[in-house]
Amino acid sequence: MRIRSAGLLAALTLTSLLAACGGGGSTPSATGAPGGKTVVIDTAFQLKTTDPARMFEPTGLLIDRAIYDTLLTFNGSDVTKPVPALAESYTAAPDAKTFTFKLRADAKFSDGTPVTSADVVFSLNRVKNVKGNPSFLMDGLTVAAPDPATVVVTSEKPNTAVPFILPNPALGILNSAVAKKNGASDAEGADKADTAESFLNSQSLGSGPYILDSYSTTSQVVLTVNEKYWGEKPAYAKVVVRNVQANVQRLNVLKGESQIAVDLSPEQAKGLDQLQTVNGASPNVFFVFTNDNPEISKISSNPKFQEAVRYGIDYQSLVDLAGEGAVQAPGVVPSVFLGALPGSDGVVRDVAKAKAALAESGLQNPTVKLSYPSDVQVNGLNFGDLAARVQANLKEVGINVELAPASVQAALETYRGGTEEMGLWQWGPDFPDPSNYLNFLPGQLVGLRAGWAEGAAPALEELGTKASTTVDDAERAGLYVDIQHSMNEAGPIMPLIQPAQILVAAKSVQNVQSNALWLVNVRELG
Amino acid sequence: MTRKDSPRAARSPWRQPLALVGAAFIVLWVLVALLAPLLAPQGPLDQLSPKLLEPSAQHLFGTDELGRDVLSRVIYGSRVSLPLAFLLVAFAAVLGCAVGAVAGFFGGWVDGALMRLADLVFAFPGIILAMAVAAALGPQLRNAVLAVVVVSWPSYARLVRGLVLSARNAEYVAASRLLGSSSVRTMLVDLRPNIAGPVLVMAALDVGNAVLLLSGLSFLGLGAQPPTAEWGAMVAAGAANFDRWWVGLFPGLCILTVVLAFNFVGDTLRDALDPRTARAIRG
Amino acid sequence: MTALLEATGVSVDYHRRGAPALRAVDGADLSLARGEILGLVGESGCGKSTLGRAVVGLQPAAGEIRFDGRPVVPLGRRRRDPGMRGLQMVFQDPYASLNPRRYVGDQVGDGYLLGGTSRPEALRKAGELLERVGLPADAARRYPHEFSGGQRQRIAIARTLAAEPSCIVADEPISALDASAQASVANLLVDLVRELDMGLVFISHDLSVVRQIADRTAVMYLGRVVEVGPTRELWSSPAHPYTRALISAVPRADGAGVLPVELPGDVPDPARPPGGCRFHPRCPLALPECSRDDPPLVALRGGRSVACVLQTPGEPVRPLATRRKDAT
Amino acid sequence: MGALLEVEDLTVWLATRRGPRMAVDGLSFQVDSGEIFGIAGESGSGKTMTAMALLGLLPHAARTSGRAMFEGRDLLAMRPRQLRDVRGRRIAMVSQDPSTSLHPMLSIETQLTEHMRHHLGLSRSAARGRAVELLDTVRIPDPERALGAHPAQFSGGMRQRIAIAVALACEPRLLLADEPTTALDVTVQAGILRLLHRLRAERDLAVVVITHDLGVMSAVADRICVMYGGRTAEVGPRERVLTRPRHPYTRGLLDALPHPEGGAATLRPIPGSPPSLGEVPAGCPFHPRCGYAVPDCRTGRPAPVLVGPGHAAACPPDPLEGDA
Amino acid sequence: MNSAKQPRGSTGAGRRRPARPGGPLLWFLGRRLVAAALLCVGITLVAFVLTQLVPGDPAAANLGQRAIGDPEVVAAFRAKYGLDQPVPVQYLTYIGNVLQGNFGLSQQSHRPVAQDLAEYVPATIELALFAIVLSLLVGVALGVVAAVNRDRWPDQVLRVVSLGGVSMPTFWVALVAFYLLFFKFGLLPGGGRLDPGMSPPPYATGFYTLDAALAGQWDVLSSAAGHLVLPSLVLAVYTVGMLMRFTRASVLEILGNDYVRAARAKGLPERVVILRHVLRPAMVAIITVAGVAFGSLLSGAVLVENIFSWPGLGQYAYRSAVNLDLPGIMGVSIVVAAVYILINLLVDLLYGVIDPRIRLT
Repeated sequence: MRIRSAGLLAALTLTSLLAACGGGGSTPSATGAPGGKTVVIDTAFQLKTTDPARMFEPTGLLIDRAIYDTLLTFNGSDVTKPVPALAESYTAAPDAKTFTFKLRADAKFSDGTPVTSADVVFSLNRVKNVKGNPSFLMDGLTVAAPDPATVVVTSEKPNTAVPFILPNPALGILNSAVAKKNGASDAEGADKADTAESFLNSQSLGSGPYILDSYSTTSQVVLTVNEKYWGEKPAYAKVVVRNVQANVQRLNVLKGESQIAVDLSPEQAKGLDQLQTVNGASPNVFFVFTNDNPEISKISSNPKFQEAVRYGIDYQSLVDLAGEGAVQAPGVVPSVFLGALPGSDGVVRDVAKAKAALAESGLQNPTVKLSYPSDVQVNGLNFGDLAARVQANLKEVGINVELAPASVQAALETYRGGTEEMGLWQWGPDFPDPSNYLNFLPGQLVGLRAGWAEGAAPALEELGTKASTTVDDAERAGLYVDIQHSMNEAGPIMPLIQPAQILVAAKSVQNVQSNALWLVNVRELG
Repeated sequence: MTRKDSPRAARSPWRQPLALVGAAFIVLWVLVALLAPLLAPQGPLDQLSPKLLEPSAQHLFGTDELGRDVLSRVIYGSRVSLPLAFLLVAFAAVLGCAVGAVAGFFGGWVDGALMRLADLVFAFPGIILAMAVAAALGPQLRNAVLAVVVVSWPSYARLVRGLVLSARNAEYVAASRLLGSSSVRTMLVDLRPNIAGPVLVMAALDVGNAVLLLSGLSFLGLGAQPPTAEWGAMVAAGAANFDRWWVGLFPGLCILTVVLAFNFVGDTLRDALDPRTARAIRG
Repeated sequence: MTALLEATGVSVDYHRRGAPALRAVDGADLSLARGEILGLVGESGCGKSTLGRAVVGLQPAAGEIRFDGRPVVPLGRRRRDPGMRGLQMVFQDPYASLNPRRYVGDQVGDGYLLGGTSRPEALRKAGELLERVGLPADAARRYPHEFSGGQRQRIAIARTLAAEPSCIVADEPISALDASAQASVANLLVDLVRELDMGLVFISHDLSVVRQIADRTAVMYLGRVVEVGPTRELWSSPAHPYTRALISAVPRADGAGVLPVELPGDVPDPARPPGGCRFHPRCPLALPECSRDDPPLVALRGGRSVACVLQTPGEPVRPLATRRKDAT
Repeated sequence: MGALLEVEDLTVWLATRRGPRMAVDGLSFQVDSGEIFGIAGESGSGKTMTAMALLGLLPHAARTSGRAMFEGRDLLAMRPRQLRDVRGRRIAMVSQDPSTSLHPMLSIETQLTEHMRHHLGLSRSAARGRAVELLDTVRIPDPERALGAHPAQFSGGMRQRIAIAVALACEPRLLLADEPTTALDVTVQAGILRLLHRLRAERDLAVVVITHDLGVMSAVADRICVMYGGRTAEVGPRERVLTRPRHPYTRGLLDALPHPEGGAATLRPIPGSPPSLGEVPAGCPFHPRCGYAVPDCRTGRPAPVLVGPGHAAACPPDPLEGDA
Repeated sequence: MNSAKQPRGSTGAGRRRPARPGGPLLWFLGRRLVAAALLCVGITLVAFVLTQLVPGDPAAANLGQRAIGDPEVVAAFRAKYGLDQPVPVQYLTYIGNVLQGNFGLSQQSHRPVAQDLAEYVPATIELALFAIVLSLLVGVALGVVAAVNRDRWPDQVLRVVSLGGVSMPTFWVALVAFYLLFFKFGLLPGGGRLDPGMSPPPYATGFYTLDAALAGQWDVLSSAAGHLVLPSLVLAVYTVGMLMRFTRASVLEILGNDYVRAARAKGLPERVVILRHVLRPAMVAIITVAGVAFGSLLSGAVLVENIFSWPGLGQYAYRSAVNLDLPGIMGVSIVVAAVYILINLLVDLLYGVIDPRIRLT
């Protein structure tokens, strides 16, 4: 009995070892599969769903970008200019409250039914009422469909950002008839009534060039080409998005197991000469704040202390740390957006000035606690590494920094509560418009987290209010420049760096462009 | 052959070369931990050099992604892993011994309840429970240690309970009881010396296991947080780029040598113990 | 004569999970006087060791056990009644009955220490005791494994002596020892009993030794005491067929080449004892009623007691026939 | 008549942590077909090692010298492979405790037939048939059913009978029985001794019985060898050795036994304890415990001398002359 | 330290398992089932209490930075996952649902936990089974070699090998093996369960090898089997060492038995003695350890699955833990406990197969 089963096991193992040898050699190339080429994209999954109304994670954005069309979109890496997609044109009213979109006539869903304004209204209202992660995109917006080819988006307040918000894949348009049949709802109370998520994770209802073939939140998502796509057929018949750790991505892409690696840090992307490296700027901005609320800390709220920190940080060394492609963040608005400061406007380290400021502050050998989330990485960067560097920088000025790492959950709690003495955080834009950065002003979302209460800088706040209602782009840009200059003079928030967003791809893949919103646009690959 | 040639007498652990190698390594590592500031060329957090230098005469183990000297970090890493491992094993052993002794001593429903509790912890793979604890309390080394204590006490409880139960019926205990010794006294006087050996062996083996588990948690990002110079976290950092092999290789070797050293000693001790008790100490 | 140790109707059940209880000792009676050696014999599994343990309180038992007129309470978690210190036990395996990791002197000294003597005094007296049982003076500072089996058994005896006992139950104290050591340990026990006027229950499967040293002998079979009597008489004229079978199975080292007599059959499973007289399935003299009636232990003349229908209460022992057909 | 087994100057060294130690020291004896030869002695006297040496089953790293001629071949010089063909086939063993010498997890059939099939090349059914006969021979009731059973289902006496059946399976010429009855009750022991006695007579089987129990010796052995400290103290016919012992050790052993006629006389132990491995004193190994020792005993190494017909004792002064 | 688990009742193996006369199997199974049910309830309770201790907020962990600022969204989230109920009610509801096979919705995958588990558990079990079979074959064989050659050079070498095996940090071995065997030398396929772009076989058991064989997709079978090799080898490094040590100890103990000497005295070839007379009783201890080793493989999987992009329970557990995904953590806990119970049951049944005394008495 025992001997026999051992033999069986041995046989099993043997066959699998044989299989291994057979399997070991096969490295599927970009051209193997019948019926077209396959592209394999490796990324460390941040994926909870592909249902647009609930999706707001990077991998979901990448995937939904391929499946769902939006009214407007961005091309390549340029996120400063919304371009037509399902809407062939749009007009914005001068008060920046009403936006009218003309739908194109030839757009069809993957089941062949045409895309109508009703689908758009349904999809956008659903995002709003499901109350999922992306529902804030629809804050203050209402959607109407005066006729089958027209959609009107109305904002409560003047909102210049609407054309920048609409390209978000979360606002992808889905086939409302099929969706409703499978439990989708766009009405009030959809947060309870809508049950379409699992359906939407098994099948896509978009009008994009790809349809969902298989889906898993941990292993891989496979997209196949949408035979009924209204536009130009994409170059790849099949897209495999695999969940792979960054370090393994590097080996896979080197080995030819995959064609695109999404999450490599600059350091990891070094020396990959046989591959193409696309060095895009990330829209993420790392910043340090010193709490301006004297109740939280007498030290960090001291303006002279803040100045000492501002000039004590060695921005260049942080950029070095972040690797090739990273730049100093001259202001809070990232370089890819309208109204960003030129690189030369960034704060330059001045140890003497910092020491002088510290002396002026009247603080002797101050010790402060720097909080940061220790268990997450953004663009391959560890908060801990940055914090350690900041600590070392400030030490030279005479400020003792105690590092207070915490899990992102715990840290978020104190961050949101505005109780951190100093914090090292990062802001990723919700949409590629500078108005998103008004959150950094006193009394606003991020400002409050830094203890920067309303009325702390009235002039600055006034600039902010003005910027939010200005429609003209040139004028807006000027206002944002002023705002950032002012923030770089004084205040508790110091932008540090803007890391690189790197794509590494096989040379066989054409037109790889890094996009701030969805990392890479699968449709464009050639 | 007379029974005088007891296995213990016949196979002294210190005659075994492996045990000697293991003991030497343990001593070495303890010395390294104690003398770290003297031995390390730099501080563990000093970012003094260009980053990612290959090993050279200047930096024997190269530098890492922040320009820190890997050798220095590896040396300071012993100050993180070793004391924590000792502390943790001590905690787990004390807790486990107490529970096991109580269970074995009282028997009945007390025993049943405590052993079911141990079963409960056993039913979780350690690392998953540790993960849950670390997740619940936040990823810090302190919490990781707590987590590991939570998962490792039951081994001791079972061992001690088993020893107490078998020793409780030993004739020498009966004899002692008949002389008027209270059961607490028999426990302390008669049973303690017999339990100490196996517990010590288990503890020796466990120090190695604790180092492994702690570094595993740190590797996952649930233990020591950057920039702490902790070996598991350093391996994780090194894993970011295989071309810079020195960043991850050396801390990995440190874990290996420490764990191996404790296993050499523990294993030899276990062999030297009476085989019947040796079986109860897992391995 | 007041008995030093008296056990009446002692029964011991072993409870096992999912199985009927096993009655290892079933209503056994024993009595022992000061200065007396009682041999308790029987085959393995007959319950003699269990009875011995029950008598000193190591095994909870039904029935009544009195030592010096006081009831013996089974040992629980609490410490033993100091009044019971006079009742001690010597165990079979001198390798298991000494703590391998404590000094011999400490273990022997425990008896004094627990009797309230100070530690140095206890250790000193322990040294004396060790010499008293024939061990070198330096034995106190050594571990048990440094001694031979016979020496260890002497240590174990010394340990009980430290409690100044008036009664010792010795459970197979010599069966793990070599022939020459057996004799010397048995002698030591006998000498101690005579000298200190103690009582001794000597449990053994070796009938010849019991015959040599015991004043009275009790024979057990399957949880019952089947015969008790003065050793010499019991040996020369056994009243129970089982006693006779035991005696005639003992080989003699007389060089005569006589094969001992075999008792056919096996000891039945104590969990399912046969009905009637428990010995009847193996008894060469069994009568029809033996499978039905369970004879009690009754007193015969001459200090003998037996549980067998072939004997009449109050009468002298009737010699047993060799075969069944002669039995009536 | 030529001896079946002729052991000459057998010496066994065992490996200890202090180096090799002599466990058997120049032992010589012979066993004829159909004879029961007893080896007696206390623990550590080397009697078990003698049997193990003959079977080539000594512990790892033990060494032997001397000769052990069996059926014209020297057992000690055989290669392991040849020895394996002798073991179980020509020489079989019964050991002390049947509850440990029978495999607890294998059926009686397997244990009874595996070596038959290996040595004799019997088919499964043929081996089974023989097994039934064997069980019948050793008086196991219902042998057919017993084959499917496991050792745990039998009593100690039954197990020893089965162990004997296993030993007899390949019709060996010589049976080494190492303390075959020590673990058994006297009533059962009597049965086993009778069985051995009968088998010897029926099969012309030579038996070497190793025991510390002189009573058992007296019951079954034709000749007895008394060992002490790895050497022969005395060897001779049963009746002579037990009634007219010529070696002080044999005498001491007999005196230590309870007197056959009972009586209140106390037992007479031999002072001291037997030497353990590697601690055998120089000279006559028994001299430290011997009441008759003379200074020569401490240095000289007495060789067995003939003291009667077939009766030799390793005690030249013959101090017991007067007593006997 | 989990490896350190002392096997249940491993002391003295067969001897310690008392005979259970009187309907032993039913008695045994009944007791086991009751214990198992209690254990499961206990596990859920522990997991539940643990997750309640969390200072963080599942909503914060699972909602975006922006969404968390929106009270309505947070309220919707809480309502959806029942977090707005009092804690005891949450627990009771949970238990009630579990009894109906409903493990709740995972907050991080937005799917029913049962569906997640159905996908991830087989992946890990397949891996662990592969590794344990490998470990048993290698570990037992080498352990026997070591025991038979006790204290001679093969034993010394194997001792170092086995101790080395149990001393290696699994994650480190995984990295090194992945780099060398996959990347550097290309001997074995890399991460994932299948070659990139290959579709999984139709779901029947969740074991890709088995499913592929059932569906007759031989290329998938070969790919799936190939992908199993590297991670299971890495996992086996530890368990081989563990099983080797235990096999050696156990075989040595058995070798000292009279019945082995008796078998040798029967003139049986050494091979038969070892395989039939020694290994069989030794297996009692070995399978106990194998059961424990299987548990340690589940732990090892947590460390290894990330590196090998293996979509298994380990990754799921990790993600659940860091996302404070209560239903996920509970689901994993229950599955792990169930596996533990099953393994123990299996081990006990195997005792019966190996040791007739357990069956008979």
